[in-house]
Amino acid sequence: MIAGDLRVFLTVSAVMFCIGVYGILSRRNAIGVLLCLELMANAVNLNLVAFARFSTGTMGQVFTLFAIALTVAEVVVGMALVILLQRTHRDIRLDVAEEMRG
Amino acid sequence: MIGTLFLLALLSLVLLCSVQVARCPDLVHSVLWLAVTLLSTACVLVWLAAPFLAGIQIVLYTGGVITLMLFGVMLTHRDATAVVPNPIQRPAVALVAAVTLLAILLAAIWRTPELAPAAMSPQHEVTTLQIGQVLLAEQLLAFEVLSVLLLAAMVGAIVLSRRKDP
Amino acid sequence: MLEAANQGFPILSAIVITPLLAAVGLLFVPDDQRSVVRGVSLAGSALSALASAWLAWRYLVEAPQGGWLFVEHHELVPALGISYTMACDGWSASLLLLTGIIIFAGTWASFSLEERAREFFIFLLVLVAGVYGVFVAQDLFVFFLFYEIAVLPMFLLIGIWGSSGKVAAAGPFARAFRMLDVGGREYAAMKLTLMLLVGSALILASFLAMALTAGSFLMDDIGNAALPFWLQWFAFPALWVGFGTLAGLWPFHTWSPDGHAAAPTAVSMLHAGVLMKLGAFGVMRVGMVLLPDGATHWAFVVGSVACVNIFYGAMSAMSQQDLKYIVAYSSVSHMGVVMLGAATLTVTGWNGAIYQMFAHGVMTGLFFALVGVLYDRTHDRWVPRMGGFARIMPMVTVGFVVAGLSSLGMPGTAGFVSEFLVFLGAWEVRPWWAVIGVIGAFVTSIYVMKAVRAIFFGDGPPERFASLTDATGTERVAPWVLGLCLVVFGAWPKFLLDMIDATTPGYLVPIFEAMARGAQ
Amino acid sequence: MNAVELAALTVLAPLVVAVFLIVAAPVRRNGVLAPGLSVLGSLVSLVGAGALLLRQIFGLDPDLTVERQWLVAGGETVARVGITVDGTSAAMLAVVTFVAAMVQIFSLGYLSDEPEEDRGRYFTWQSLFLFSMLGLVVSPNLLQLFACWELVGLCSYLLIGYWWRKPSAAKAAVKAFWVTKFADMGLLIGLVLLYYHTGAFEWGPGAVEQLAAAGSDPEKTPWVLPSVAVAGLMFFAVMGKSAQFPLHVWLPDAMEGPTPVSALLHAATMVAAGVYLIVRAWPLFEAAPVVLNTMAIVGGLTALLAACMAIIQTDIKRVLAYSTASQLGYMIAALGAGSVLGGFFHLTTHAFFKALLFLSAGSVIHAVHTNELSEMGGLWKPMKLTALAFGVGAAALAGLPLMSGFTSKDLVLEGLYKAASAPQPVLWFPFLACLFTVGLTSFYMSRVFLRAFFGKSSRRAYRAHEGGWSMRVPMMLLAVPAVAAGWPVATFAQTTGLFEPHIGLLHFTPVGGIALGFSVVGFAVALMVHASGGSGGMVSALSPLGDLIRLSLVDRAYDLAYRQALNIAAGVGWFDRYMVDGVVNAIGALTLLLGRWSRHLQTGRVGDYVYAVVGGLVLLAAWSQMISWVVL
Repeated sequence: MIAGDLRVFLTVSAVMFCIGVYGILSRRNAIGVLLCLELMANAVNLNLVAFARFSTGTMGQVFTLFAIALTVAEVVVGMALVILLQRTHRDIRLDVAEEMRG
Repeated sequence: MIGTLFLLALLSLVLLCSVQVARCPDLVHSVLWLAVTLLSTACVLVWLAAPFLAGIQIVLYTGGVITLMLFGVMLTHRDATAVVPNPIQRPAVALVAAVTLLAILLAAIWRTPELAPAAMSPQHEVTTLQIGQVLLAEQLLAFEVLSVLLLAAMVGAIVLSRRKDP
Repeated sequence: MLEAANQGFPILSAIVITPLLAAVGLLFVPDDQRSVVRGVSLAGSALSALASAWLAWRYLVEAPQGGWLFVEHHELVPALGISYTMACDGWSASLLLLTGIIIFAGTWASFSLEERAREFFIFLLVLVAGVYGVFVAQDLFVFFLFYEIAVLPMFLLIGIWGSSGKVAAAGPFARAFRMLDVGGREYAAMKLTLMLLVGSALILASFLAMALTAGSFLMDDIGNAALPFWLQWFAFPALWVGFGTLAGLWPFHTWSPDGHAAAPTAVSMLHAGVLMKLGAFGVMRVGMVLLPDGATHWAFVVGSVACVNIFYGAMSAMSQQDLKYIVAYSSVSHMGVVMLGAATLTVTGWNGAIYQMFAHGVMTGLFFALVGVLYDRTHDRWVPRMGGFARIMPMVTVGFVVAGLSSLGMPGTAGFVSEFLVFLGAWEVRPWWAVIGVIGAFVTSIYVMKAVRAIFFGDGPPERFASLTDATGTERVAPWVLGLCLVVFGAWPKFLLDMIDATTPGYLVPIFEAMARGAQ
Repeated sequence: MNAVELAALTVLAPLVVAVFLIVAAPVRRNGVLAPGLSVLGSLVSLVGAGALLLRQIFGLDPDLTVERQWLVAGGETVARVGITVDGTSAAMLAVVTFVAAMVQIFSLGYLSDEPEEDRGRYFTWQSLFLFSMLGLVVSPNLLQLFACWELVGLCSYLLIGYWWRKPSAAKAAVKAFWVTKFADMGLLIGLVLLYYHTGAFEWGPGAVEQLAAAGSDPEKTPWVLPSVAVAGLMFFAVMGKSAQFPLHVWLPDAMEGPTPVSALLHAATMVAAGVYLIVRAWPLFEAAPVVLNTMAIVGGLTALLAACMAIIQTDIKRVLAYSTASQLGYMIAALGAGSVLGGFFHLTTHAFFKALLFLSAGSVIHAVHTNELSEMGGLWKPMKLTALAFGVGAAALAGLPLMSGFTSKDLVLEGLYKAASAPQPVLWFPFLACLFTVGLTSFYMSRVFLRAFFGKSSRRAYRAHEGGWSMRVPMMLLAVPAVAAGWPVATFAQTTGLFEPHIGLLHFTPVGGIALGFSVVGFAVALMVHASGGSGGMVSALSPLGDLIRLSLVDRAYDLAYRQALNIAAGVGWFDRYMVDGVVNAIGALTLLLGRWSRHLQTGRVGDYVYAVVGGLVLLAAWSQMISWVVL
């Protein structure tokens, strides 16, 4: 049975995560990267809930809740950064912002 | 049986939409595909007996995050043409990296005997009441810390995105 | 030792805290009120100095046969055997006295400081608190804590208030010299701190190995634990090099000339006068007493390297033209005498080593105080450009000669007592150690008298220095105090030597046992 | 007051004065108070020492030693300080304090033109010197003697450098310090060796026995007998302090100091400290015959060479300096021959007449403002007293009968002759050298006397006149013992415990007669040379010989050694700066380079970091897989 197999959910989560990785690697637009980051976060959440379903206790879901809240915070700060980038560089392509280079 | 098929369809939808998010040339479309991904993930969460989390997912992500993203796109592309470009660079290399990663993950998932159905089977369901009790009793500190973090993120976002010092 | 814990007033903690309190007090003094800044720092250093003098006196009265006094014991982390344990023996008492004298004189010597005086004194007082702490801490954890407190402020003190010299890039490593800006004060501060930190890493590793094997950080417990020989075999050289780096051990001494030359007056006084002693004290108190098997096994190497230190340091000093470098290299040479005394593992040698710590501390403090006065006026450290200064600076001349005499071991100064004791001890073990020591003292007489002649005697002074003045007002305090100490403790060493000698034989017991074990 | 209290008063009075003058700067800068206090201190010492000597002569005091613990180790005494009073120290105390008092009074007049501050400094050091010297004399053990030995060396340095503005004076001071310090290494090592074998710094028969026992101990297998090593090392220090060849080079240069300093330190007392050391530690030396023979030979050689050098000097003080070295050679040779009485008695008489000679030379220099003999002449008329004093001193030095020098020199020569015919054939050389030197001594002293006080008056002589009472009185007082100190030789011998039965009043032996013959010949030659128009031609004829001895052999060797030492030091300094420190800096530079290179890893592109994460994950997976392979 597929529905009773944890590995199915984990697989879907892993694929989604890797799609996110692909997106981050290939996107140049900062918002695009942010979107793919969301994809990865979502994959992680799915992963967590799946594990929670297949084990006892409430902590799995509570933890996911925290993770979602964190993701939201991350998006907020990320978007602020994107807007800052737009303001300082007139461009939100990430390879333009290279001040961090050593 | 129908349930299984429905689940399969749902999971396929999640993956397909994810692919669209990653490869769609128009940024606005990407955002919308993400919305669909998140919604369908919420459905999977329901399937995984986490209705409360599904609700949170819909309200926060699909409601809040997507709106925020769209705002972001609008704010950064004020010369609103039809298509917001979302160019792609070196897709082949990125694909190789992603596939390698996937291979490792899949190998880890499918070759670990502890994850097989024999060892892992669905346990009892968790009610929203239980979540609430855990949040406000055992994990109160973490809960409060998280609220402080959210506040900090908010303040940080405001500080970062405001105009130069008056 | 712990039986007597926590009886009466915790004088040792008070001595450590006094400078810290003064430093905290300075935080609340406005920067522009220089006289208040000076007053507070002087109060802090003078109080702690007085307390340490009182302590030394009490020790002589109450423990003429040795033993521990003023024990304080409070558990910190019982699970790991870490405690706040302070106690005072004859060695601690004499070295506390030294620290008190030097910081008292050093505070007076830095009264002419104009730039950011408040911050300077804060760092100085924090540093001194660390030094006091190291000498009385009986728990390796706390010991290390104080050690780092004593070492680290140096970076800021030299980096901010120091002076730069010039070193030509030459030799096979010329490129490295150009790259690092050798001779600059930032360079000196960085080099000093980094080299000492590498030493600290070795010390920490050995401390952990010792304490975890013994199950306690308390020095007494570690001493009683009879650590396995292989551990001692590794830990002793690590401690020797680690502490030795601070004690100017050859070839890890090169931070010393640059650091002391770049440092401001009071910092040079403290660093060469007291901090280098922390290193030697650590080698003896922790390395040798707690690791007797390792110490007896490595004693020959320690003593031979000490001989290299003595002779090499003296020859290097002879070749220098920069006044501060001469004094700094002489410190390297004299710390060699301390290490030589330590390596003898005899009562006379150890008495001499501790006495030499005291004598050299006061002597080099005096040297740097006078060099400070000289530099303050001339803004020049290059000896060949000087000459005939005795005419304009008689007081500096006399002080310099007194310090020089002590450094070359003139009877009647403290340097003679210590060097002589060390030679007596060294001859018992290996006569050629003593011979090299004596030759080193002769070479010292050459470079000291050469410098005295070049700076103070002869025609002169040169035109541009002719209108300079002698040490005035507050600048006279440090030379007087230190010079008197040199002569008093040289003419009548009994006071200090009795105190040291009360403690030394007890510390040598495990060493003699280890020797007996090694002979079998 | 018992003897030790009296001795303590004697020793400590100058110390109190010195410390007070050092601390109380205003008093020191006072031109009346400072010299006054200093003279007062030395007079107190003189009275104390005189009383001590009288009590010793009349046997009122037993030999007494009081000591206090000074250094400890393990609760046991390592070293003591104290005071010992016996005939030897009492006699030496009296000599030192008397000469010192005379010299200090003389200095009042001699230095009256100096600035007050400099004079204060001078008298402070004089007092300090007197204390050190007296402390040396009363030492009950070798360590205290060594300490005071070093202190008198320090005072010598300070006083030679009195005119430190003159580069030559500064150089001479440092040279004296270095040479004596070099020699003192011997004494220091000897002390350590002595302590190692005997556990104390005593010089008595007990120590000798222990040294002998250590020498026969097969386990210790010394490559030199400990007794020989100790005595030899100590003698090395004596060579430095008492200016024996080849460590005599500092003494002539030391004449850069004021003349009273030369009189007190570099003629009468300090340079004699070496001789006194041998007298005191005689048991240690007696046990090492090899060292004794070496001493005799070195002494004889020094006596001869220094006398040769004295002949060709044109500077009056340098003549006297070389003469001092020569006379010290006599003492050392006598001691080497085993004649303690001869050496010690010659020390005593020499102190008086050489101090007198220097003071009268100082009087001359004060009057004519030059040291050069060629610019003197005809001073008899304006300075009759000085001329007489110098004449008495010269006669004593030359060993004319009834003069103090005659008796003591006779004792020395007799001792040498006896030892040589004992038979110890090696000692014929010092005996003959010393005998011949008598003639040379007589010659050069007569030359100086005639050259300075008779003959054609120089330009400077017309303005010359005697100094004030403070300069005349000491000369007169010193002239008394310079003549008469030789008479009570029997009393001296008895007091110091060196009595030999054949010594009677006015000692005279055949050897003394021969020596007198040499002396007369020397005087006659000098008279002839003087009559034939001065000694200038002879000096220039002999000076190449002097150059050969002085420059080529000794001074040049020292200069070379010093320069070589500086070169080696420069090499060590270079090595330290550019090799040892170079390695440190190279490590630093390497770290910098590494940082510069590795910072290129920080591209600032997000993608690169994600690739790094993926790569890391791959590595991790590979590693964990490997682990599982190993485990399974």
